[in-house]
Amino acid sequence: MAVVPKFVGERIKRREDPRLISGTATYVDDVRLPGTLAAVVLRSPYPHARINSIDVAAARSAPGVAAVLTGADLKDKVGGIPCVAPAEHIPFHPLLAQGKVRFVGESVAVVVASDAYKAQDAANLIEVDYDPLDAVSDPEKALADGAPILHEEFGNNLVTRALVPNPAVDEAIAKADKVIKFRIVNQRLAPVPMEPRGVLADWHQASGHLTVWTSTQIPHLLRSALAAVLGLPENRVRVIAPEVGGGFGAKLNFYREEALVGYLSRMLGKPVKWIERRRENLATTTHGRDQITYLEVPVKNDGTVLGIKAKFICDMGAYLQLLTPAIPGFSGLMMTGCYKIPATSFEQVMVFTNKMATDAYRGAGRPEAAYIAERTMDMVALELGLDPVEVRRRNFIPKDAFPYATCAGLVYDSGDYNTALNKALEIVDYPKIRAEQAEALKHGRYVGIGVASYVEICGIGPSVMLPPKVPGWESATVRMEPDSRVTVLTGISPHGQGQETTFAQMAADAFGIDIDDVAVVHGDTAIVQYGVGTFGSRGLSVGGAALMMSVSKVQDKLKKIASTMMEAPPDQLTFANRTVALKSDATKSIPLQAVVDAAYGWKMPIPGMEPGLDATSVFEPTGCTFPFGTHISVVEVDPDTGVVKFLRYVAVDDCGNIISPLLVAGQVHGGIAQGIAQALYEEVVYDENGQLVTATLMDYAAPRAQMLPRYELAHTVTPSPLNPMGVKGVGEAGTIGSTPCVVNAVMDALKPLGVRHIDMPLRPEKLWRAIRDAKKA
Amino acid sequence: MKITGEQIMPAPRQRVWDLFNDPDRLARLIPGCEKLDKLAPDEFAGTINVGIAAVKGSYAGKLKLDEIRPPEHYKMLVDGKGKQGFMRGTGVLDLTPRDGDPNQTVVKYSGDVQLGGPLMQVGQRVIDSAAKMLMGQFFAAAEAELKAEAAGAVARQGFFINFWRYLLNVIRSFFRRSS
Amino acid sequence: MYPGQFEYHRAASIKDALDLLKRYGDDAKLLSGGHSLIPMMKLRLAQPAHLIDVTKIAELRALSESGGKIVIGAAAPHDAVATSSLVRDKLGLLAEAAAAIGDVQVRNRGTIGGSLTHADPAADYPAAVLALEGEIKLERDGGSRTVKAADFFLDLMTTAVQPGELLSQIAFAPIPAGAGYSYQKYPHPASGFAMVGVAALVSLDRSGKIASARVGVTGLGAKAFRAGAVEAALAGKAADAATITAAAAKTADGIDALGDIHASSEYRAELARVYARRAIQAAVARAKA
Amino acid sequence: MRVNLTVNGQARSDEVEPRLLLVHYLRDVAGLTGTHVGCESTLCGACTVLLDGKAVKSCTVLAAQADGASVTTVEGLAKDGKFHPIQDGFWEEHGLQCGYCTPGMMMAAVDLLSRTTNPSEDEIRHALEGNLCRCTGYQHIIKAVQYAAEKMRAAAGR
Repeated sequence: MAVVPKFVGERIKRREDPRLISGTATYVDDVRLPGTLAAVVLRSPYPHARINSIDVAAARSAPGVAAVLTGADLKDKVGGIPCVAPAEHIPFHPLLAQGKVRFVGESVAVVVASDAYKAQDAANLIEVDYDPLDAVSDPEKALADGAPILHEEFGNNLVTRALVPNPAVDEAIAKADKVIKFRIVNQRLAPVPMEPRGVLADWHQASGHLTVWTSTQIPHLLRSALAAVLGLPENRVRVIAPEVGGGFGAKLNFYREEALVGYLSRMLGKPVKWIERRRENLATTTHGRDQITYLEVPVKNDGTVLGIKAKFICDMGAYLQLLTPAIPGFSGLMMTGCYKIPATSFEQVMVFTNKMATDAYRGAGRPEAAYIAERTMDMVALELGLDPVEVRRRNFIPKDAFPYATCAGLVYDSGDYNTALNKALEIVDYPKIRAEQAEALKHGRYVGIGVASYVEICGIGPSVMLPPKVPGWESATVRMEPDSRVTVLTGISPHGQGQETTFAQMAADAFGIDIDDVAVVHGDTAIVQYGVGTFGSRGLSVGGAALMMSVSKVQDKLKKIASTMMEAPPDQLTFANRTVALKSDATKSIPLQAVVDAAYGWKMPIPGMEPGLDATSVFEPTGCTFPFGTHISVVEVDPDTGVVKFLRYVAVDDCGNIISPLLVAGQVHGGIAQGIAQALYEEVVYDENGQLVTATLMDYAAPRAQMLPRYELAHTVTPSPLNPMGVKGVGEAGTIGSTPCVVNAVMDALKPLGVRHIDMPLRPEKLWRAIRDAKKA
Repeated sequence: MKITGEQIMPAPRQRVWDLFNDPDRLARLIPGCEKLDKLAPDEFAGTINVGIAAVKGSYAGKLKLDEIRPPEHYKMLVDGKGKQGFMRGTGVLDLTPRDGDPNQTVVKYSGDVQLGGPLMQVGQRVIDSAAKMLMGQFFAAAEAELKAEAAGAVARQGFFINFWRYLLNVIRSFFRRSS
Repeated sequence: MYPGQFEYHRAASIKDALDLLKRYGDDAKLLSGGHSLIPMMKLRLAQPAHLIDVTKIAELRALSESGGKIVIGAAAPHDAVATSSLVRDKLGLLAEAAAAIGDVQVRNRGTIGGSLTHADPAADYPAAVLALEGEIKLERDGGSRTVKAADFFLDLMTTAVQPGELLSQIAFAPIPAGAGYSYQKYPHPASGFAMVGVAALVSLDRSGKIASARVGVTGLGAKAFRAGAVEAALAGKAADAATITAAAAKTADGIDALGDIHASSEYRAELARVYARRAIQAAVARAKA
Repeated sequence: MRVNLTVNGQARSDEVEPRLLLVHYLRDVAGLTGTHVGCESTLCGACTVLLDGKAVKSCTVLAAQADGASVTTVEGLAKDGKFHPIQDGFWEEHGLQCGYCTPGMMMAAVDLLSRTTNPSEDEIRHALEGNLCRCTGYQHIIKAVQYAAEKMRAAAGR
């Protein structure tokens, strides 16, 4: 028999890919149920308006129409969309507007017809009489006296105010050599997964059973929320996340349409499908970021940072989605980055505006934090005339200080920031590129070098860090089938990350079987035990840890059985090459199948042992993991146009041990791309009246291949002590490191002109203006 | 969105005022008005059709006048909507004799208008130009009308319809965004 | 995403198309590649009752040379123009502009006639068609007329095409040997349309001075235009950097520039000057080569 | 109205509404759901198919316009049970994550490889400007196309 190779750490082609590259994968819109009706949602063009009346008569009698509902039809019949994060003011969040609309795109009515064309025909016949109200889109204006109030019952637009005071910061400010003050903005972004959202619901009247296919990252949590909103028992609701075309946090949520379509299917007794269009996606799928931060940074003249005092204004939008007010907390907690900063304090003011809700978007609070930390380091270097690399080195948490408790109360698991920085500097040949930069400037070329050393928080995490209904644990079932092949049921819900491959690698190695002998199942609440989902770079570090717990339970059982068959103690046994073998002598073995046969046989070798080979486990992390790294980019700014061109992009990431180098590279690439997009291109723009300007991809600049550089990747490996694999997570790292890295590079390019800071996105026009103004002065 | 601009009309202020208050004549200057109802002496409702390229739309609107000070000033409040979008806002019109030439009038306009809906969402990159184009057409026609009037031509059409049409053009001019 | 209802008519000939246009008047739209019209229909901003598909009319797709002119059929897709050896050899500027449009999928489908009649202010073709002084043929019931490119673009999405007319072809004199040309475009970061696009065609005399220059500009204003002041500032001058820079500085003079979130009118005007300079420089370099 | 098309080599004849978009025809009439819809503005390229051998965005083509034409979708790429080299390239080089853009991306790449057998990195980036990917940052997609180009060159050389 051929030798079964090891898979962990190897370059393994993904198990997911054959169905995806052959066009046979099944996304929500690809699920076909006979008699399915199509839903189209009518949305508000107004950012803020009272609804006087809605005339649906013509729509109801249009060809093919099965139902038309407005907010009035749902009043007191269904619940609202939940927000599970604590906040002072949590408004009722209806499925269809109740008397008032509060953002452009808010759902006002829904039409169900035999197909989407006919549903759209009918939707166009609905007449809504709106009484427009003044709107507010600027979060800093939303709290001013006289601002239009979104939710009258609160009397103002405050969502909540979080204060983490620390008198030590004020002391540091008082005694500092210098206090650097600046304001930076993490602009609002749209996640834009290539597959928009979509829901298909199928009510089975006789069994009182609702099945919902939805494009989500959290099928189980969604099932709980959906059952609650619709008033159904949870064991009568099945949620399936079929193939999911990207999420980036936007599908870590529970949306109006998911409940609405479930309601409609039950009402009509037929399958109902709603597929989001891109305009709806840009207007009504959660946005990310949208934080303004005022910073005061006391420093010593040698570059030592003594503290950070921050005030955040966080734009929550018009309603609160699942985790909306929880996101900014991560920005405050993580804003000290990889630095031993003795004192921090922050205040976060979260406000309602006439915009779509913000919520998690790749990084969720940590990109904002890393941007604060890394812009701070460059600002310190600029103000004190120091090299940005030196400033970072001076403030790094030293390698021997881990586990390190930050002044914000987090405990960093492990880290070696200097090594990652050094490796990146070595790859770019830092002295050489600095010399080249100086030479270029002599010829009127503005070349900039940007460094960002980031740390982020992953593997979320201990449940106490999260709201009660979104716990931090994860589950996994491992079942060795009678033919000695393995089925893994995981509670995470991958949507592009590739855990069907990485989990198969891990399970195959653990049992000494081929990767083809492992099947990984996820995303169906009727098949998979309750789980939490995929977000926060937790799939491997939490979901994988749960997997390994179950793996070892099954291994233990196999070893016990084998030990009776081999007459060797269980702890002397190991799995290799489809056998159970003696650790000390691999030639002494029995076929794995023989042990499995015994486990499933009519007569267990060990009296009293339950037949079968499966185990379910839940891993509750004791702490979070803290991946880190250094990114360096070299850019050139065209002074005639302000256009930024990449000359180099180097990323050194440390995500602990690596299960699949190919997939890690893919995660880092994609993360960098989205981080660069924040730095240079993307911004959700609402005008001052709350009108959405970036309503299509004709205006929202998601980058194409030509707008991004070639990435040069390298790694350092500092295992995490918090999980058996020593992994940290890598799903968001690229996004977190790249944004400040690129902004720092562009600002470095313009440093000779005296430019201090420009807010993102660094559109060419902004740079051109800065260059022009500087040259004028 | 804010808009300001000015245009010089080749006639004394009173005559420009009269023209801008004479929908009969304004009707000839502005295409697209389908119907107009007078709700009150200073309030109107009507429908217009506007089309650029393949995009055609019908808009219903209400208009209220305020701060009327003949022959130099009024303010208007506009609220119009159609399937393809809405506009909502205020505009101010001021007429002053041109320095040194009482036979010419400076028409100053300023407004603050909100636009929304599908057309604005997909057409934002050209909506400025669309407004400028319509505005330009209007003032060119107004100039021609004033010249023709000076030459003795007589206007024939209904007052309110034309007044409404004129105002709609001014409203359209607010599409010009002050970015 | 779901267009409204309409009747679809496939015209077999130009006459057939004109008859249908006459019959349905204002309710009809001609359909060629559909890459301007169908997106508007999907959003229901355009809801024509009748579509007259002209793409199956063979003569509208032809690229040919006759009577010393290069003739491009109105229904020729951008990619056919960009990759045609005839066009590349004799109308290189047009091929360059065609190759700069949208993306390959759009170029495979969109047509020159559709682009010109839609007259999007940010379309690439008009700049080149203006610089090449194309002659645009309009068919109508009982005859045809030819409109010069300079007289074709009237205003925002408004052209000389009258109701009942069909754009059938565009004829060009070949670019003379020794002339240099270039189309330089700054693409909109989201849509790929021209934020500005400048087409320059430059002939040098024996002494190396600029004998003539034609400069077409798109993306800047409500309509594409010939930059007459730039051309005048180049004619008869030495083809050096100072001349070109000074001439290009006039590109946006008198133009009411468009603005959006990615480029205000002030910045667009500057981009037009920069891209005009680059296009003219590239054209001169080619003429010298 | 009736349309006659050849889809992945098979002749079809169907009664459709004139307004039916080709992408909906392929997905809902022909049952080929591998072609995806990702935007409304002819930008994202997820719906790319080959129409008479050339890449087009099937969300901006009416089924009526495709009457008489031959359409190739992602489902038609593999031949005789073997993946097309572009499919192999995407698999081998990890050119996909969520997979939603992948069919359109591959069809655009096939158009490129029909024009040039050895595209440079810049040419590939340029050729894919009509396709958005949100997961990969494009680098592995470029490698996938290079892999396919090499494989196709090798096959042609043999």
